Amino acid sequence: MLNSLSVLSSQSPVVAPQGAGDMTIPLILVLALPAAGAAILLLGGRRTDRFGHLVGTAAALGSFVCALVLFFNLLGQPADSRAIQVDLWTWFSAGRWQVELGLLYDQLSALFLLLITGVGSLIHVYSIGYMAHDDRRRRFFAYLNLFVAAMLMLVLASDFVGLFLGWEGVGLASYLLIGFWQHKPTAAAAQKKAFVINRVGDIGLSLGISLILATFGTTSFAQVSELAHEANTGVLTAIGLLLLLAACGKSAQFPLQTWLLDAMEGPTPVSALIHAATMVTAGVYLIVRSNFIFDLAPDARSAVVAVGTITLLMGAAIGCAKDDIKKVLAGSTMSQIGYMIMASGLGTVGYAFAIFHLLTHGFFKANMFLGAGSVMHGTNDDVDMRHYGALRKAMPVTFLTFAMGYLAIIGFPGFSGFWSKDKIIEAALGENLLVGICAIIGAAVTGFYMTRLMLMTFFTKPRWEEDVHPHESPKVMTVPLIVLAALSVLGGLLLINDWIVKFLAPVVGEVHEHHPPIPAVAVSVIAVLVVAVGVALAWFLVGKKDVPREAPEDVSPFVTLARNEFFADAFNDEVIAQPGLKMIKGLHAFDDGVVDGAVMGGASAVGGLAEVSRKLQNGFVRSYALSLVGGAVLVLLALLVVNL
Amino acid sequence: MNTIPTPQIDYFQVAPMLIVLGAAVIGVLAEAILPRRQRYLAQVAISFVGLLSALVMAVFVFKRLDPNSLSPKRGQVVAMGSLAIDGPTLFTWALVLIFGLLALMIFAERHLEGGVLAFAGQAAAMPGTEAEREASSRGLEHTEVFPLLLFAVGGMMMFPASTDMLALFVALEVFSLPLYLLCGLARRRRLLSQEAALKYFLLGAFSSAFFVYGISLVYGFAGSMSYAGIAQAVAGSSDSKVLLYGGLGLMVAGLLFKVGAVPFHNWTPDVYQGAPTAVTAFMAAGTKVAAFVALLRLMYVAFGAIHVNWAPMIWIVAILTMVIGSVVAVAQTDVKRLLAYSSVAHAGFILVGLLGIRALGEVGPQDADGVTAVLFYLTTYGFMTLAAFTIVTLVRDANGEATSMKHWAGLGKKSPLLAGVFAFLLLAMAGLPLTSGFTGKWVVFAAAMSAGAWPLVVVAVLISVVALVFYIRIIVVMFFADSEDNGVSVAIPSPLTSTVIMIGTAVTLALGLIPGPLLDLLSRVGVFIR
Amino acid sequence: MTTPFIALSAILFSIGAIGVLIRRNAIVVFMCVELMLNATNLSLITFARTNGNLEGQVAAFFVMVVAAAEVVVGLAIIMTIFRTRRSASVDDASLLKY
Amino acid sequence: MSLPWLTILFLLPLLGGLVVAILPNRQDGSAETAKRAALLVSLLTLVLAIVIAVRFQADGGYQFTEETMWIRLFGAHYALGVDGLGLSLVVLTAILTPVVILAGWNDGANGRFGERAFFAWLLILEALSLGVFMATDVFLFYVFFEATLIPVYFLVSGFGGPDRVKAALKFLIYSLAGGLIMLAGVVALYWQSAKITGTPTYLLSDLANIDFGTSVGRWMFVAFFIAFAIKAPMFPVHTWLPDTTEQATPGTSVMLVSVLDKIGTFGMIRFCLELFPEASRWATPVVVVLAIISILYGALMAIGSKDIMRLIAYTSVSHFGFIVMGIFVMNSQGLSGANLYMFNHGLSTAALFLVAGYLISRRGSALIASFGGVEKVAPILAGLFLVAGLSSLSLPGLAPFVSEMLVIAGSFVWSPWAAAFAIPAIVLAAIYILWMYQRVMTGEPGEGVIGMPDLNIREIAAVAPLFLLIVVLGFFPKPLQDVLNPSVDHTMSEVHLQDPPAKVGGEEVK
Repeated sequence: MLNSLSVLSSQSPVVAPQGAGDMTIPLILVLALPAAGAAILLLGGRRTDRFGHLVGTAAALGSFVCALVLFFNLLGQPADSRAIQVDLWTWFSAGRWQVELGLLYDQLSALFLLLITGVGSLIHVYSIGYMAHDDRRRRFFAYLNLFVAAMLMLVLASDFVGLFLGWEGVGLASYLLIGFWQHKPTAAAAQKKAFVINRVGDIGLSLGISLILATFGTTSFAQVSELAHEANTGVLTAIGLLLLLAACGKSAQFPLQTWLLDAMEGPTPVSALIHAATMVTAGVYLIVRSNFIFDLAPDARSAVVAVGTITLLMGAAIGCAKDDIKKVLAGSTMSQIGYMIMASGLGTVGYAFAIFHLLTHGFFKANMFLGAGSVMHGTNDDVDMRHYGALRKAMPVTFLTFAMGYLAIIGFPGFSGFWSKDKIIEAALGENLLVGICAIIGAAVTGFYMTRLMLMTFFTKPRWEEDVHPHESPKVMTVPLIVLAALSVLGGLLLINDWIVKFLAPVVGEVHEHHPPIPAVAVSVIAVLVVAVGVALAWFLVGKKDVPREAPEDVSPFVTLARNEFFADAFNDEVIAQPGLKMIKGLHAFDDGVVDGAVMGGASAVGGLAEVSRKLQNGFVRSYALSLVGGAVLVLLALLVVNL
Repeated sequence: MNTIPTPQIDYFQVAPMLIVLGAAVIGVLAEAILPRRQRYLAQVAISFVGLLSALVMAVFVFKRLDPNSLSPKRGQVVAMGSLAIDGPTLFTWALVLIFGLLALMIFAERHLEGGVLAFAGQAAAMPGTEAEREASSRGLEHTEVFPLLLFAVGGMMMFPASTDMLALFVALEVFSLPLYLLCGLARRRRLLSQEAALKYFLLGAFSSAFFVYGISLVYGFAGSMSYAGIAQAVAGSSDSKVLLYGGLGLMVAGLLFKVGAVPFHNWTPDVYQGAPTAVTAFMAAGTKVAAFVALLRLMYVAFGAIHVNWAPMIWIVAILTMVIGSVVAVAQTDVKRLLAYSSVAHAGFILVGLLGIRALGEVGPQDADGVTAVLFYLTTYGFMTLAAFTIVTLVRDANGEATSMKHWAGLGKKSPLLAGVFAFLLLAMAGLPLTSGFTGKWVVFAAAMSAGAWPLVVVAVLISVVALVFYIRIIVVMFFADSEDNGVSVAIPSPLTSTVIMIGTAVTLALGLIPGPLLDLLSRVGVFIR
Repeated sequence: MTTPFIALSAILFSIGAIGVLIRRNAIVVFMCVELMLNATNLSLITFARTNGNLEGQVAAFFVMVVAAAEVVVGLAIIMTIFRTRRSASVDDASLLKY
Repeated sequence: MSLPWLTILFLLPLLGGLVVAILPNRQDGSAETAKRAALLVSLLTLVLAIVIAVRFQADGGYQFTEETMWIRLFGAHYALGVDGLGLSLVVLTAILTPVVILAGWNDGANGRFGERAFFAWLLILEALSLGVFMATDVFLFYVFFEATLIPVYFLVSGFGGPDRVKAALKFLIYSLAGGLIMLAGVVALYWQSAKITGTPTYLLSDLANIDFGTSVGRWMFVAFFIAFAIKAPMFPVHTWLPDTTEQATPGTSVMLVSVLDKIGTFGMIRFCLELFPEASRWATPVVVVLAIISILYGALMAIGSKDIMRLIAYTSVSHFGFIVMGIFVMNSQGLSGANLYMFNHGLSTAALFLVAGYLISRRGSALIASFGGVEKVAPILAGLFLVAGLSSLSLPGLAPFVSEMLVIAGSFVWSPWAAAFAIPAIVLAAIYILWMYQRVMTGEPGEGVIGMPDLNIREIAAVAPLFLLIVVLGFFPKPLQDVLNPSVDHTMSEVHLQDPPAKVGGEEVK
């Protein structure tokens, strides 16, 4: 059924950047500032403890300023010559292959740059307050800067290998930050899990790059996009599937989704920045960036859509069942990224909307995560929503900003999420009815779980522990919340006059004819109604009842399934980890016994033979004489048998 | 039937041998004439002068060979066709004489036994009796060992030079008989020494009987005792060759006994262990050289034409020798005995080199052929084994030499220099590069491979791995085993012994680093005259 | 014909060899070796006859001389052993082994 | 070019080592003088190596060549020379030796022999290793190849863990067994070169022009390959490596794994490929399969290792699998990746061994289970450990990434299946490194870890150059590639190989 996706645009745009000219320095600075920040803070060690957070924040802000300079410069250029490139140096070469390390700044990167540095800066500011009491704050900022630098590398790279550099850089930063509180065994386990599962995705990226190299002899976006139509569809499909695997790992898509919920072990600003707003959307970026491949590989796109659809439902379901506020948000993130992935799988009609949703999601999800952080900050770092309740009075700013995010995510008309999600549902319905229906169901479920979260946290009766005294967070934390809340509300402005679609068209291609089967207005109405049903359901199931402090055990199998994240971890453990460890144990036995044993056994055999044969030397002359006679006979036989 | 002609002997050519035998006779006379106290000095002097002048003489003779000419006749057959004075002979002579000189030095060592020789004070006195104690307290010595050494050296010179089966037999006995006696003359552990002598003697005599019976059969086939005659008969005759192969087999058995090849090797460990260490050192180096060159000459000159026919037999023996020698050595716990097994294993490797025989036309003037290979290997092995056994004489406890391996534990701490040198020699025996052992191995392998015997080389290579194990075991014991205080110490010898160790080690190193000149020399002169 | 002589010599040689293998007394063992040498002498002389030259006969003399020399050395060794151990059995001299 | 640069480079550490061995201890019995002398010698050697590297012109051929007849009968020469590959490994050796000396400043104290011996052996080992990489004569190479075993043997069995004597013996036997098998091949080279050209020769330049014929060439290839496979080490002849590194001091392990084991892969390129091109192509499928097994097997074994040093050893088995695969996939990408990998692996494994060594020396145990929470008490140590580990798992931005990427892509060109089978190793690598990090560094510090001091200046200074290089070469491997790639091209032409053309965009891409 998914195969009915059509190739809408036979010719994807070619990436044809120009020299960077004046913009070379800002372009390099945008990346270099956070990188330098990270280096200074890491190498400076304890000497930089006192002002480390300031250096880190300044680096992020400086980077943001550069991004703005670049963006306005870009807006000043004609639409078809907005892409610029800085070639730094030849990274490596072999035979005919040559991989350049370069920065490509075009419309797509521009938006990402703003999101990363903008939201990134806000989160830096927020973290000054959030991490104020952590004696390793300097290191935290170092890692944050490292993350920003890597993420910028990811979206600025001018070729796939450069992208891989950023890709793994953000993975490393994510690893370091998830496990920032390493003394917690859960955090340590989560960080490793995140990295390892991401590595599974990297298999896709590594092999994808290999296949690209083998096919095109180059990995630069410019050259590959130029040559892509010459390659045969099978190869392109393979590349597409491999890239999808990579995207699944980084963006926590089915079947590599399990790490994201565990990643909530990291400090909340990390969850906001990395595991909501930016890094986890890298998969979407990868697919959109590789549009020249996916456009020519409809089968690969079908797979992308399928993965996105499955994940959006899965994430939503998990969001409904969790009591941990961050995990609900994480499930939600999975689900929302599912939307984006699905949209990007739709091809040219979807790319722009995928990015649009990515941006709005970046705003409102960061907002909500930071809000959740603020809540935790006020409740002794408790994350269990069953221990909250009625916090709206204790933390009015947090509540109000969170509410903006809430309205945005459920798609309340007028809020940013409404516009972006609506467009995706519309596009999905246009391409495939089933996918569209799934998207609509997802929207309803979103309405349910987000309402549940709102109710359990800010409404209903207080269920705090004795010693918890909820209080509002300091200004340094609330100001970023307010800014993000404003963005969550206003993000939809980007769609005015289809601005974002037109803006991105030179990169992702333009849809010329698009006739949705159902009128757009009808889709919006349906979506809003469905969400309303979800919200109402939550109101009746959660808002009208008392929320028990302990999670009830006697729940339906469906809830159990969702609570346990569809038993994906159990599956991985039972099917991969445990047998794997058993096999490794077996291998060790094999190594000691068979591989080493063969050689060592040979050695002892020689030793044994030596012991036996030395007994032949029994000290009796007459037996020596016998051996002498035997020798003579042997010699004679050898001579006579051979010769006569 | 015919008249017996007056023997024509070119005395200049055989002078080195005659000098040694003459010195030996003088030594016997000196033993009879001189008072006991003067004998030691006189005997050492006679032997030294004899050996040295023989060596000088050998060099003179060698010069006359004109080794630089590439003409086929390098050397000549003298003494009525019974001795060949050619490149290999003279090289062997020089070698045997040098080994003789080195052996003389360790024979003459008196520091280790408190001012007397390491030989029995009075062989006739029974062990553990009053007579023995008295002989000991009076400081009696058997200075007869020096003439015996000279006789053995003389025999060893004649053996490889023989181009006549009768001369070969006589030479064999001339060098064997003194050795039988020397083996039984240890000052300490006399029971073992006597037993060694008995075993060596009985088995030696037994093998001589085979050898001489083989001679008679070959003579029956060829109608001549001389190699030239045999070669002619072998190449020409179309008679039944049962006599030939029977005789060849028995002769080879006798010679293989002398070189200690399996399964004729059983005497080697027992005799090497029981004999006075100085004698063992000399036997290991000298006998091997003399016997191998004799074997080489016999096989190449007399039976060279049928080398394809006898090669399989040597293959079998070579493999057996390498395998048994190396494998059994692994289980040894006595250093001397271990070195004896190592000597067996080395005999196997030399046999591999022996198989480097190729048809005459195939061997280029600069090729590593069997003769070059074997001569080179013998040189390297002789020096290292002499030095190694000499070192054994220095590790002592209250009962004399402490040869049990557990006594060697921690030697690296007690005497790093000695242990280091010994380790170096062991590594050389194992064939590690930068030692002569490696070059030696390489050259025998190259010779065998060039003759197409590559499977044998592969076997040899694999066996070498086993051989490594036991050499390294000694190193481990010396350097890495903890020694309880077992009263073992390293004796400080006189310069005589030190010199031997030094020379042996230096040659081992030198031939590892710059073997080129010697190899070039050997490849030029290493051709038997026929 | 000479075959019987050769056969005889072979038989003598074998008897000697077997004697070495089965007799314990060192002296007897040694005598067996002498028997083998004499078998050799017989064959040498026979072959000298067949071949029509003197070398074999000369060789026989040499073998005799060598045998005599061996006796000297051998008896000396056997004597010392006998004196120490009060036994001339070759099987008793088996301290050196393995 | 009158100075015999390479001979000087070889003699400097050799004589230095001998001098260090005989320098007297100070009056208080410390070997400080000797240690400083050793460091000085190694630094001088490094300077000399750098001078040579600077003067080197990357043109694919051998430079600084010296050639003197050594043993005429064998056709053996004292012939030295470096091409890009040789030079890179020479420089690697020269870099690592001072690092090891400084990092292992006190490692010699508890050995069987004095401290002086430790440093003297190290320098001698450096000299011989340099010799191996500089020899352009097979016989000379073989001599150096075997000679390196002696210093290593004494370093392992003299200094390190309680079972070191046994481990050293195992190492020695394995290596010598390989060496002897190779000896058969070396002798066969003599035989064949004498037979084919009339005069025996061991000069690489002469041998490369000889066509040995199919069956002989293959046999000789096998003889050489087995030796190099043991050295490298590859499955199934790898078991000596974990045993050895478990017992040896970290410095020794570095010299062993980062330098000496490279001889194996170096030899595969220099001898297997260049001398026996036909046989190499013939053997490729088998070798690649073995390499893939090594890659996965090493990684899996590393995951299950309980001892840090053993774990690192198994990671090397895996990495060497990659190198070998790169060599035998027969295209310039794989080969270039393999060449680069040899250098980078040297750096990253050295860093890992040395930092792990710091860690172990503080705890007195190498068992992973005896650690936990180190990060909290010794953050610098933990940080360096992590970076070293990340470079071992080929994180982009660190040196080994480029090489691993090239090897994978190169093998992909040869056969997508090869790459597909090898690729799970990148996940396994993440598991073995990060799981180890998790168990050792994270959590609350336990007994024996509390109070553990962080790294001191000397320790940081020793490994700092490694980390610097790892990062710099991660982003800018060009200088190294400029040296290596011409020799890759040279090797490719020796093997008569050309890269398959790109499937798309037929014209030369830049």
